[in-house]
Amino acid sequence: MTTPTDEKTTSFSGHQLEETTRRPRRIWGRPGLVTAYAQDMAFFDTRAKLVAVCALVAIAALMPLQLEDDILKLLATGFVLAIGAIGLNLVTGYAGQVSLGHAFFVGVGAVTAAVLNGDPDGRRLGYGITFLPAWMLGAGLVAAVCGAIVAPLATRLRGLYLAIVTLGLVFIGQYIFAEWREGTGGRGVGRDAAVPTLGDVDLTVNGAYTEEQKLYWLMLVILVIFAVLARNLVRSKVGRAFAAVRDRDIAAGVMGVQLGRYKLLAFTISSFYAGVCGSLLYAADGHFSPDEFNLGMSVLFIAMILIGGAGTISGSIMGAMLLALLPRIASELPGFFPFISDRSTEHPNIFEVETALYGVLIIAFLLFEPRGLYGIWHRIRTYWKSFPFSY
Amino acid sequence: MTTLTTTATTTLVTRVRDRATATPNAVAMRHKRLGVWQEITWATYWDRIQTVGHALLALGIEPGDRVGVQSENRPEWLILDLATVAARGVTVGLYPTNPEAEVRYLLTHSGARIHLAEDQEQLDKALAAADDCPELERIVYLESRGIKGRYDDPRLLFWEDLVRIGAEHRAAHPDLLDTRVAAAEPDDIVTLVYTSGTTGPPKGAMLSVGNVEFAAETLMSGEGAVSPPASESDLVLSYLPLCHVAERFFTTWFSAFGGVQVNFAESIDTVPQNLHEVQPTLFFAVPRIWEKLLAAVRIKADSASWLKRRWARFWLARADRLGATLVATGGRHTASSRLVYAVGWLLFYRALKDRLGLREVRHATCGAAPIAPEVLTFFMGIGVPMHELYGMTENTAIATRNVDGRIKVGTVGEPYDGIELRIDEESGEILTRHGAVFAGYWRDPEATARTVDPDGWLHTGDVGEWVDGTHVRITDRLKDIIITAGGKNVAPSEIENALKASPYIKEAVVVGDGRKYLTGLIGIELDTVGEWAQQRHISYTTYRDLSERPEVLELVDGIVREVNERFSSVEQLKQFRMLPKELDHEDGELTATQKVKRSAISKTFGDLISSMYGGAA
Amino acid sequence: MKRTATRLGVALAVASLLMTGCGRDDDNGSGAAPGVTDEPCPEAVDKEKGCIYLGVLSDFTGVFKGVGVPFSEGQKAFWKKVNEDGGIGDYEVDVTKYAKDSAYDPDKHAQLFGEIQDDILAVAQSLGTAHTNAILGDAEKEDIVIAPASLASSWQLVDNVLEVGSNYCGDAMNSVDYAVDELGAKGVAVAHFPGDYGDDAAVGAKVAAEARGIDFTDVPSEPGAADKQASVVAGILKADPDVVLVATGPIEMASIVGGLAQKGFTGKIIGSIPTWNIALLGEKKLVPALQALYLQATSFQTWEADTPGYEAMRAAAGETPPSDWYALGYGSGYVMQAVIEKAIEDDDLTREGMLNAAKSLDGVESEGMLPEGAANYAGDPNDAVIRETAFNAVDPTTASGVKQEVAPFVGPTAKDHDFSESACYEQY
Amino acid sequence: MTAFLEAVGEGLGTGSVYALLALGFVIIYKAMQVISFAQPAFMLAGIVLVSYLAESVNFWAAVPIAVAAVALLALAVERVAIRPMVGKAVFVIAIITLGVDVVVRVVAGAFIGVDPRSVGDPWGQEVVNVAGIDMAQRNVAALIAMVVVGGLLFAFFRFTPIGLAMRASALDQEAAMAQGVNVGTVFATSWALAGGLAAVAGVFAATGGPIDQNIWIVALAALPVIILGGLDSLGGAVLAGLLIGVVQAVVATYQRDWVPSLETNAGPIVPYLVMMLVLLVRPYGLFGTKEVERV
Repeated sequence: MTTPTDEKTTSFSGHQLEETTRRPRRIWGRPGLVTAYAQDMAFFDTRAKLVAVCALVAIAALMPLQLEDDILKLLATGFVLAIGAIGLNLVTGYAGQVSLGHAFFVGVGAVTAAVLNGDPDGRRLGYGITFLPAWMLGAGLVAAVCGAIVAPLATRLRGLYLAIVTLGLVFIGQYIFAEWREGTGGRGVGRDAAVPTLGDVDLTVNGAYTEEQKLYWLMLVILVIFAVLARNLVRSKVGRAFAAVRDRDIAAGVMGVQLGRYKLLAFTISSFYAGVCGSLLYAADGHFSPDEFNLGMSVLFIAMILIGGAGTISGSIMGAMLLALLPRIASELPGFFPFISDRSTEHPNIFEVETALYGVLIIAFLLFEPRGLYGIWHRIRTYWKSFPFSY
Repeated sequence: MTTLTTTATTTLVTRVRDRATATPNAVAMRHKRLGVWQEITWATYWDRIQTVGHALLALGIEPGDRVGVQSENRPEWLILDLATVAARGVTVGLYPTNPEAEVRYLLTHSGARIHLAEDQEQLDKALAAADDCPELERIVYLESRGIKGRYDDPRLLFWEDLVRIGAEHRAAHPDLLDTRVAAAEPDDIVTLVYTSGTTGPPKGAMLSVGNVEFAAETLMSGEGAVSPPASESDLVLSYLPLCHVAERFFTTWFSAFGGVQVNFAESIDTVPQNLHEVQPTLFFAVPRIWEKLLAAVRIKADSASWLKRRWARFWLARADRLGATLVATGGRHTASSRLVYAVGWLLFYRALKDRLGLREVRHATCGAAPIAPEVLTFFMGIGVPMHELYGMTENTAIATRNVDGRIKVGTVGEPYDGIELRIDEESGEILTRHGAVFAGYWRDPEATARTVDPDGWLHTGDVGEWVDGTHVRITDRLKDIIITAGGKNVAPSEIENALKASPYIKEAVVVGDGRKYLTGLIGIELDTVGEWAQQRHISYTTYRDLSERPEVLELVDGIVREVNERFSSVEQLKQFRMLPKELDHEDGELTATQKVKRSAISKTFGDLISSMYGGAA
Repeated sequence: MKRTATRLGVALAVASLLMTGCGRDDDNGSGAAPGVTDEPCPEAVDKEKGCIYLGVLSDFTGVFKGVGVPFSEGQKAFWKKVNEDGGIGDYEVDVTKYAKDSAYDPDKHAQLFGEIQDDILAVAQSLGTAHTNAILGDAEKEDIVIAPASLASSWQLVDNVLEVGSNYCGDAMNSVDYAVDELGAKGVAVAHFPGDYGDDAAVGAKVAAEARGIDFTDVPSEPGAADKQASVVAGILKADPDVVLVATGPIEMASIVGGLAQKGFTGKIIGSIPTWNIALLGEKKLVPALQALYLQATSFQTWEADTPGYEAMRAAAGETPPSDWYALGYGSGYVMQAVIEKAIEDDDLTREGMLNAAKSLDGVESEGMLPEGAANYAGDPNDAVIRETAFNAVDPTTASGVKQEVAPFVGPTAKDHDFSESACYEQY
Repeated sequence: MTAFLEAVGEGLGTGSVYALLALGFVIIYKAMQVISFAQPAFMLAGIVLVSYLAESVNFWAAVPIAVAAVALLALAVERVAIRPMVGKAVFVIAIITLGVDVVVRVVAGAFIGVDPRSVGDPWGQEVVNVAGIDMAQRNVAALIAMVVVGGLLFAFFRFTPIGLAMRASALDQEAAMAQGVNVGTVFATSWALAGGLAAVAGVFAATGGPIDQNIWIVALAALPVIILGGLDSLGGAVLAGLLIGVVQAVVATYQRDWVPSLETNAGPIVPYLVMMLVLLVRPYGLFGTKEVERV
């Protein structure tokens, strides 16, 4: 164990040989010639990434002009799920704290948003706040507070113990949701979700653009914002502390990373993302019920980050998109496999196949591509990066 | 050549100073620390030179005093070097690989008063030798790890402390160094470059301010060594030992004279990685490096996935043809070859060169030892403009070089403009005479007299011949020429280089002086042969084990046969043996520049050699 | 790197060209109303006719799959018969293509409705009360008429919901009145699912209990077998009522009956219509208890009913296992058929036309499939509500496992209750 | 008092089911330090098998056949989906078992069909009077089954070579391997045992009334049980299972008296609340061994 100060004296970094005031310059055509730490940790460390991401976002923004509404809706749902998946990835993929309680925080977000946004004269509790950012962030904040309350218990536990305790959170949360009919509408009934409106425009009403198009754009914008925030977080000191805690928490503690503080932070931020995800998740359907926030949803989020790629923001998004599109993919299967029925009275039918496919996906990814979709992408990228060789 | 006056001599130092004034914020050098290439501007560079220069003054360095440096390439090397020149001292470079005995010899012989040892490893060597060096007063170290608090030798001085002394001195006597700089004269010795004698102890060649100035002017003007001349927009990677004259040229002097941005490799092991990152525009390498690069391409292409392998083979085959065309035209593309190359560049060569770190290279140079023509051809084929040049420490590396468009592979090119070069009719030895011929060997007038004749001709010791009346071809070192029992003169290096062109062969030593026929000692390249063996599921433990595998013997036998076919029967190897170990500087088998010491080899492996001539193994 | 950038640039250009060059297909087919096409149905009898698509949002895999599956089969049989008899006007009707499984999950229900809403003329089946409420807002916006597979007391308040039969609330009132009048009950307990369905029955029972001045105990239940019902049983026993109303699924009902029987309960247990499933007869140990204690409150007849409609249905069913849910699904078709016919008559086969047709409907000839006075949406909602309830008892000898025990009657509470103000469940 | 004791009796019955399930979890955990989330699916598979077999053969014959079949199924799952992952992060394996759970549950659930099913148990809702306390026969049967199975397990671990190997492997896997224990066999046996235990537990969870495919949720209650008992303690699993069962039943009985405002049955969350309370004091459960951390 070396002390960090020892390192400093080994060369002349103490003196003015390196200037820190000057902006690091990029040397054309030499992406490897990193002349500043900031450059190495930059959001887009290569030009290609910048171009690719911009192109991808541009294409995504143009999609509603081309795709049918039903697909747009799935994609929009995927975007929202991706926000939640990013949140879970922050605490589980980056900080290594396995949480099976994500559904609870998503639920807190959904309920909070619905309560804030709800009609004050309606059947359920509502405060009539229509300003979208207000109820969205409000939902995130309340979820974050819940996360912060839970964190101290979580920081005492590790691994599978933590997983089961967070699972307990889901059950307790469901109980509370079911009890609080005023806010949630109660089990098996639910209530109307927060309605996304911008100014006077209700995004759920067809106008010059359809509901699906408008929601798609809304969710895309919000996802981009939250993905950028998360990416910035993980390339900061906090992100490195998370990784240290994940890789070996005791070692991280010895090195001066305050374990409790960073675990708390991880849970809080993760819960915030979950809350935001929850506030938007039911915008398209306009309705949710507390039964939603169950173990299955937690597993769904875990599956997203594992299938997408643990410890990557882009993986979270890929995983969320895949799982959002899975029902649609499954519904196309009977066309290819005639033995799969689309009638629920026959077996095997697409409903069963869809669920089973989801399980099979989880197993297959973990068995064959433990790094998930991101791993596949990484391999493709490496293939070209290592061109004309293989390594 | 600019005017040289005694009142205001331009030296390396004044050139750095002028550049720091003109473009203070331009990048002078980069070194990689904690994964980031830290940049040092000309202003900082010059500032540090002044501070360290003041420190040298404070420590009492007088004109002509020697300052030793034993360190990997890094900014401090250059700073100390130029600070020494500023103080009118003499820099003595040591190879980081120099073992303790050689360090003792060099420090004693040069009489260095101050010595810079990079880290604990170098410091241990210096300290062990220090007591035998009465003139050695101070040992400065750069890396304090393992030293601070453990060593209490009063002569030790941490670099930071040296800088502090300098800063204090500078504050107290701001003009002292400038005065010293202004007093510089063309005859001032700038550096002692110890030639890595393949025979006998190293000799310290004295290079003067005038030598360096002349050499730099020659390189930088007209067709020079690189055309257009090296400039601020050029990048070089500094990775060969700085105490060698070639690297000193490409790093320190190119930087001072041309403003080239110097990038220091982290270590010799990371050169491929650093090369990839830096993508230098000018690249100098010794044949050994080029051979290694070639071997890496071959091996990696062969072990790539199926599609990539096919693709690489196809384009490498095209590259062979392109190379042949370029060799025939002297380095100029024909219309059809240009077209093929353009397509190939798009689909393969650009990526290949990028991986090698040679994508931006506009001028690649090979020197310091003979190289096999096929290596040059290969690199020309993939679009790396290769130029072989020739020079030596004693003429400050100024002799001949190939010029774009008039490249002749197999020759070292044409003499520079404005120098004299002739080949002795009788011995075939190459002689040069110009302003950069050195001032003599340090404390060895006898050897100086042997090398420079009264007319000023430098006897290079290399045997050469004219090709087409314009280009020079080096046959071999004069003293390496083998005269067989049959009385035939054979130049072993050509055979050796032909063998070493194979990616599997690292060392080849041809033996046969006074014998009936030629034989060879061959050392394999552990990386490539190891890979080769792995692919064939041949298990092995050590280098020696691998060398002695029958499959490997067969492989080498094949290469030897192939090479033999290219030579007349007297020049063919009749027998060969595998070297049982990797040759090593520390064991005295190689010089610091990785050249084989034939005498040491014939002594160490005498048994092996005699076994090839019917003796007992 | 430059190459990557170039490649992406090209890809982007191509993509944007594709997207702007050929816009998406914004209109829905041939210009007719959504869900109405000139193309024949996928399983058309007469390929010359167009097709009307009706959506089905049912439970095929959830708690009420025992209801949803036979209900849907009954519907299919009904429309098959209609199509074979020449369809409606120039159209045949399809209830298969847009049949979705909500698994008795209101959110999935809403989501599936969003998926099919652009492709259907009306919803032929929306199973569940909370579930139908979850899509009501969107359906009203689009004038989509819904036939619910739910008997909540709120439907008569909504124009675009085509309710049939008595509601849970009224059934519960009648049950309490029956218990008081015929069984002399002094106390009633209600075990019910949380949510609109269970609450509707609970409120009905509560209103009646208050009106009749007997003890009332509310015992919430939740989906799940014996382990989940243990506390329900404990709660009921503690209240010690003479009659227990149950508004759950069949499994829960069976567990409650079993649990109460085990503890020696001797009163009556009256379940809402969805509490019965013929599979409970397979529970041999339980059948005696069910026979002794259980009654099913309903306004519909059972499988063996002697009406022309039931006769036709039994013929259409063929080998299909008998189920009263099948009959209900079959019978509900009459209402939708009447609305479509009227819309065609008005020459307005659109969603608006359907809604107008529905609003003006004042009854339907169901050949004895539906209760008297069903499908009256024209008049005052309170008058149109069906208030009569019959009780079925378990009878393993019958096809659907139950047989009418008490003929339809209207109790005093239900008779006087004003159903036009708000739904019962909202008063929970 | 009678009501309380009856609740305890009820609780011992469900507690026995939890204990049987928890034993399966713990056996797998001891073998490979993984929580198998596939246990609910194996339980469901067992129930489905028995419900079908009971139609052709009788209940008593159906149970052993189903248990053996589910054990084989678990064996197959271990071989296909788990064995290749040995040595990977435990959490990853745990998630794989979640995937297995989903798949097996869908397939088993498909066989339940539309209408509720019954395992055809001989007890139904019959009660037996023990010292003035009415106890459901099925609860008594579950308790007896749990004691018998527990005893057999004890004997298995104590007196058979493979049992010994499993104990050795649980103590120190590498040392056991060095002594010639085939760890693969240990893994396989532990999965087969856990699968069989889940099937037995399922049978008793399904007695007393008709069931549908949602019965698997019962198995989730075993998760807080194993945490409470300590992940690696077989005895802890049994005790915690019974404890949770009893607490759950008592809460269900008295909840309306204690907190009348609560509408929803708090039974299902009681295990988690108890678990969290215990973990605050003992982070490794009541009987679990503290994990030794090496950096």
